Amino acid sequence: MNKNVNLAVDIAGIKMQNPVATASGTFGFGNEYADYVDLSRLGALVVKGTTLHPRQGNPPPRIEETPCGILNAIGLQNPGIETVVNEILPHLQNKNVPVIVNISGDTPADYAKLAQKLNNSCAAGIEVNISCPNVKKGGLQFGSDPESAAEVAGAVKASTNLPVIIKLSPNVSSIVKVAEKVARAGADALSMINTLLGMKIDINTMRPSLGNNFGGLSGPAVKPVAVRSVWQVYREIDLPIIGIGGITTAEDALEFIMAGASVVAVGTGNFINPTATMDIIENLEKYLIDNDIADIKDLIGRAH
Amino acid sequence: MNKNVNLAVDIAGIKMQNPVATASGTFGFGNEYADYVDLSRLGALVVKGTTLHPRQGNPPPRIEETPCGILNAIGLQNPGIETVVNEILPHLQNKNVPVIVNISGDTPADYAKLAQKLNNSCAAGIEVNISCPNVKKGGLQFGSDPESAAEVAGAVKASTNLPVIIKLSPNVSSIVKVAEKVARAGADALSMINTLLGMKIDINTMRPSLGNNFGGLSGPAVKPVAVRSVWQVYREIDLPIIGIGGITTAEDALEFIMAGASVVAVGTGNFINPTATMDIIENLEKYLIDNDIADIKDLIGRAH
Amino acid sequence: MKPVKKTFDIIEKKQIKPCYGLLKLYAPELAAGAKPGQFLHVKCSGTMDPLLRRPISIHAVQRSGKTISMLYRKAGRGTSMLDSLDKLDVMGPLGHGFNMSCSGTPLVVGGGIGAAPLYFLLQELSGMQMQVDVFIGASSSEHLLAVEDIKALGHCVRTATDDGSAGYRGPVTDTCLPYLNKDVQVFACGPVPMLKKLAGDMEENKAAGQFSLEEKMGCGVGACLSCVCKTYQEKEKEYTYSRVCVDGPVFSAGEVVWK
Amino acid sequence: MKPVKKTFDIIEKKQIKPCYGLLKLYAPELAAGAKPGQFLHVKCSGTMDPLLRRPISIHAVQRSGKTISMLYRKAGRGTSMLDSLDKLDVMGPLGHGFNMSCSGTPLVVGGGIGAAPLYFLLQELSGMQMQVDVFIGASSSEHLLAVEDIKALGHCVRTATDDGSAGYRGPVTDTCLPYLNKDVQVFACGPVPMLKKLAGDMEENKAAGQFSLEEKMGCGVGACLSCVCKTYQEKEKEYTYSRVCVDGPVFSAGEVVWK
Ligand SMILES: Cc1cc2nc3c(=O)[nH]c(=O)nc-3n(C[C@H](O)[C@H](O)[C@H](O)COP(=O)(O)OP(=O)(O)OC[C@H]3O[C@@H](n4cnc5c(N)ncnc54)[C@H](O)[C@@H]3O)c2cc1C
Ligand SMILES: Cc1cc2nc3c(=O)[nH]c(=O)nc-3n(C[C@H](O)[C@H](O)[C@H](O)COP(=O)(O)OP(=O)(O)OC[C@H]3O[C@@H](n4cnc5c(N)ncnc54)[C@H](O)[C@@H]3O)c2cc1C
Ligand SMILES: Cc1cc2nc3c(=O)[nH]c(=O)nc-3n(C[C@H](O)[C@H](O)[C@H](O)COP(=O)(O)O)c2cc1C
Ligand SMILES: Cc1cc2nc3c(=O)[nH]c(=O)nc-3n(C[C@H](O)[C@H](O)[C@H](O)COP(=O)(O)O)c2cc1C
Ligand code: FES
Ligand code: FES
Repeated sequence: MNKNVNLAVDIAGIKMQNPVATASGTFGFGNEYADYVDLSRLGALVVKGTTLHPRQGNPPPRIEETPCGILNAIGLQNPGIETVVNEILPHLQNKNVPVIVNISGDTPADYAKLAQKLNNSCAAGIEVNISCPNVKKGGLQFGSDPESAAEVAGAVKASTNLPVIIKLSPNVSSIVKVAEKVARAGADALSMINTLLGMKIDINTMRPSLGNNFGGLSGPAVKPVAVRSVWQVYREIDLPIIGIGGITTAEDALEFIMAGASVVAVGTGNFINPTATMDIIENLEKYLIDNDIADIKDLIGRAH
Repeated sequence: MNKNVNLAVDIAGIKMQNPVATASGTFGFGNEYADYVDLSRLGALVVKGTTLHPRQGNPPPRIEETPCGILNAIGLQNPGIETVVNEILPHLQNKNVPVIVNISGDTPADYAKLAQKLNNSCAAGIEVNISCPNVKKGGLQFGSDPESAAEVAGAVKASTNLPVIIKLSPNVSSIVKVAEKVARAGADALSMINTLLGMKIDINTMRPSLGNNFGGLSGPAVKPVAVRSVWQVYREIDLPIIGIGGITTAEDALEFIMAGASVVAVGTGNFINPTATMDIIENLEKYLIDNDIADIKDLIGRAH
Repeated sequence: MKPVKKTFDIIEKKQIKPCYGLLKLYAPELAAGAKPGQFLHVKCSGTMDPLLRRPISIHAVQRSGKTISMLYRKAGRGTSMLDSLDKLDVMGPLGHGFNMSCSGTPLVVGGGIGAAPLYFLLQELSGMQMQVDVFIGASSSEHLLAVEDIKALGHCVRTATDDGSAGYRGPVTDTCLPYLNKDVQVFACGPVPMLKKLAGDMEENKAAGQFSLEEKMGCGVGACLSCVCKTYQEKEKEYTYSRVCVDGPVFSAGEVVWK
Repeated sequence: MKPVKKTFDIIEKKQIKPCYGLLKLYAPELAAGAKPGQFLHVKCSGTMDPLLRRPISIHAVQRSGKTISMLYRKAGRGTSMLDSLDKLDVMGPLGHGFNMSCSGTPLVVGGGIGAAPLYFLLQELSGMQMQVDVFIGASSSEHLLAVEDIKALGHCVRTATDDGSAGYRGPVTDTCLPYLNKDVQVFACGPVPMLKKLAGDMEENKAAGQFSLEEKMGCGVGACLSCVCKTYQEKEKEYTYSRVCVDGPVFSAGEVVWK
């Protein structure tokens, strides 16, 4: 493969050598996968959702398998922003990969504080999770209501010079409306989708299977909803998009890119194949060569 | 199996010998499956979505396979209410199964007219589709907005003495809010869920795969979203529920019943196994016997 | 016969060419009751991935052995799994097959995997003591199917390939063109461009005929309206969407509206 | 050793009891590098249904043959598919295994399929010229696993079944109770009620030990925080959720907080 094709993309000022990132919460802080993945070959590393204070998360069981998908109810277990900024990010600096920190708060002020704390870190960008269905306060409400989504976006934007990516929830009547408001509030990019709110019932115990009752649905099952979301938002909103949801192969990644994503992120797919990101990068390159396409950017939004 | 267990349920005055129905649009008008299914053994037959005037539907392709699911974009091809009432329903009368007619309109007035036309038919009830994602006018909007959903429900209710079942869309920020409004407008029962709005892109043609671009996602992939919807609405709204979404086995049916459904309807499952409804009825009976449960009604909402 | 939903034993599997396979099922009722042009709706995996059944024509019937066979192209995930099965969960026989009581001298045209259902038709025509002209085309000799078997039935076969690796170099429609006239009844199955060209040629030459079509399917029994193709209904003087699964898969050539 | 992601050939499959199977993989690196108590995260199907990998312990290692085996219960859809495979897509070895350099006389307690990882441990103890007391329990003799193989290693095995169909009638924890004291190091794996009872007995008798736990898993590598169990961290004096996949699956008995 020595033909010259260009996989590099740039999203809201974050330069990536290729359009393949990891989805927050599915790849830890990167090192967990270091036996399988050369982190320095990733387009970007989006790390676990971080909150102001350390969180224990939800009681187990936290994961359930569903047809071609999973439900998770982790509940944002994380060591808190201080530890992330002071202990974890510095170790990632020498990996030569842009690190995007995913943040979650209970109030717009929380989000603002989280963003501030990242200002002097080595983070390349901030992904704002306004849509985690696994926490009771905040979380879901922000993501489902265009106004509060915009409020959070504005608060983060006012507190940082880092690129701000707002992660949208699919659990809404119109994802375009939320995207519109968030764009006007100053978001630099959008990522979509977070998980669909779901539930599984254990017919033996006659109770919800997950410790938290509800969980977030992810994996191949949700791919059609994610592709549709990217397509809709790409048509209406002039912001770069990180496409997420059920991606396991380069073909899946191409669907998202043609629908309008500049970057794709792999989540549940890592669990099934720990080298999914590497395989996708390789096969995207091969696809460009085989189809005589010089630059992956030529494919963004091609299906419109 | 001669132990005495009771599978009969009653939903909004419609008496069913068991809680297993067919989902609209997946079972035609019943006869299509007559080689595989004894129609008289069904709990209820919910027939294809019907409109005031005959419709040609969308250009093909109309169906795409997705991971553990399908996308469909039929576009409500149907012969129109006159033909349904005058030619099709009379033939179903001697099948000894309650027939529920699913209706779709562009305006609340359309829905009212459709309901009127069914008044002197042999329909046992009306299912109001306010949520079909495959038609451009009307359709989706009604289902996504609580106020217009209520308007449609009210219009139908005012035009008929038949039991009125409102079919809810999952493409909303809060399905409970829509259910609430619709309940207040006089709905006798709720059915959920209709399909999730989705899309597939053909990376060879670089275009959306379906003739209509968008399609409705159904099948096992959506089951966790459907179970969650039933659970949420059951907790808040005092109306009987028909649970729909990805049901292929008696275990799936039990999940919905424990979540709060009085009846379940099988859609995509019929395509995979044409005798799915019969197998589910048989296995529900077996489950009751094996677990010494006298009446299936004892299981409704048990997971709460 | 009324269609059944049943799991049959696979008693023979063969790799025909690099990407074509043949399955033989022990299925007495199908062997006795199926008609040429009908198809089976088969489950390629015991799991929910892939989810839908796949329509595959009945390729041949061995009445004595009570078996039927299916000739298939490994087109994607579903068909590529058929190899690994010992039993096959089948619905069928489905659809309206070829109308064999039509007037006109039979003339059979197949392209690519379209040859699959035509063999069964030719078996029946042989049984009726007819020897007919058969035209089989493909992109290359690697994709030319059933030719020797059809010859063995006693029919006269002409082949055509796009790359000239076997028979005439060019489209199969070139080879049958001289035979099209008002006295023939064409039976055809193949890719859309071939059928479209053939339909034009037939119209020009006043030849009647029947085409077997393909569309993506859901139910296979006419209930879901997924598998439609556009047709022109003479009596209603308008276009409608007809279901390939029950209104077809065989349509009269003049009825089909080409994109 | 560093874990690998690799597809290994299955060179032997055996049905052990009605619902237990044994797979042997030719996997030189695993045979050389894996430690007792570690597990493999395996893909049970080539499709996306079922989607997730399944954690299965390494049951035995044949260093000379460069093979390893897995003993598994056909618990649900995933494990029931293992039978039909010729190759196995594996991540591993994963997790922290048993700490074998602890002080105390080893005492091994297994319940049901919990016997699976203990055999590998006992192989290693044999290799270190140790003969230890082993207690294996199950609901009935149909579910009593690995007993003869463990005896063949030279260890002393006592069995217990709930229904008395083999060995002592009653819980396996009854049979090992008299042996619990401050000089032993218990190695245990089994269902939660057994481990919970055992933990209580051990505390009362000041016996130390290590338990191998199970939880539903996503990634298997510590990234997703799905597989947690509640543990008490002595040094931090508080409860946290620890990941069974990387912080375990083997935990020190006193660390686990039982529901
Ligand atoms: C009436 C009829 C008879 C047929 N007879 C034969 C036959 O005898 N031998 C043979 O090899 N093929 C036949 N086909 C085509 C065959 O159905 C497809 O090749 C097959 O469905 C592809 O499935 P896949 O999973 O391998 O491919 P994929 O591309 O992975 O399938 C994805 C989806 O598209 C559908 N699909 C893809 N191609 C077609 C197609 N050409 N027609 C209909 N659906 C399609 C599949 O059923 C599936 O739902 C027939 C089709 C029809 C409609
Ligand atoms: C570290 C570890 C080692 C194990 N070693 C063995 C072994 O050597 N032999 C053996 O037979 N079993 C072992 N198990 C249990 C084994 O993982 C489950 O029996 C198996 O995952 C069930 O999958 P299934 O598809 O057959 O069942 P299903 O019930 O259909 O599985 C549904 C989901 O639940 C998960 N699940 C179900 N039961 C368990 C369980 N007990 N532990 C973890 N996840 C579960 C599955 O992985 C899957 O995601 C081990 C579990 C762990 C955590
Ligand atoms: C176990 C798990 C944990 C997750 N944690 C987070 C999180 O902390 N923050 C966030 O924004 N999204 C989180 N997500 C959502 C994913 O980033 C992603 O949006 C979603 O899973 C859809 O992508 P997928 O189908 O590729 O997994 C999590 C998903 C999973 C499965
Ligand atoms: C091919 C197809 C056609 C459908 N047509 C209708 C319809 O006309 N009216 C309606 O209310 N729902 C329609 N639906 C939605 C189903 O009734 C059902 O709500 C949905 O498919 C989810 O159930 P399932 O996963 O069991 O298929 C259709 C679904 C499919 C797959
Ligand atoms: S496949 Fe359902 S109507 Fe033809
Ligand atoms: S399975 Fe992901 S952290 Fe253990």
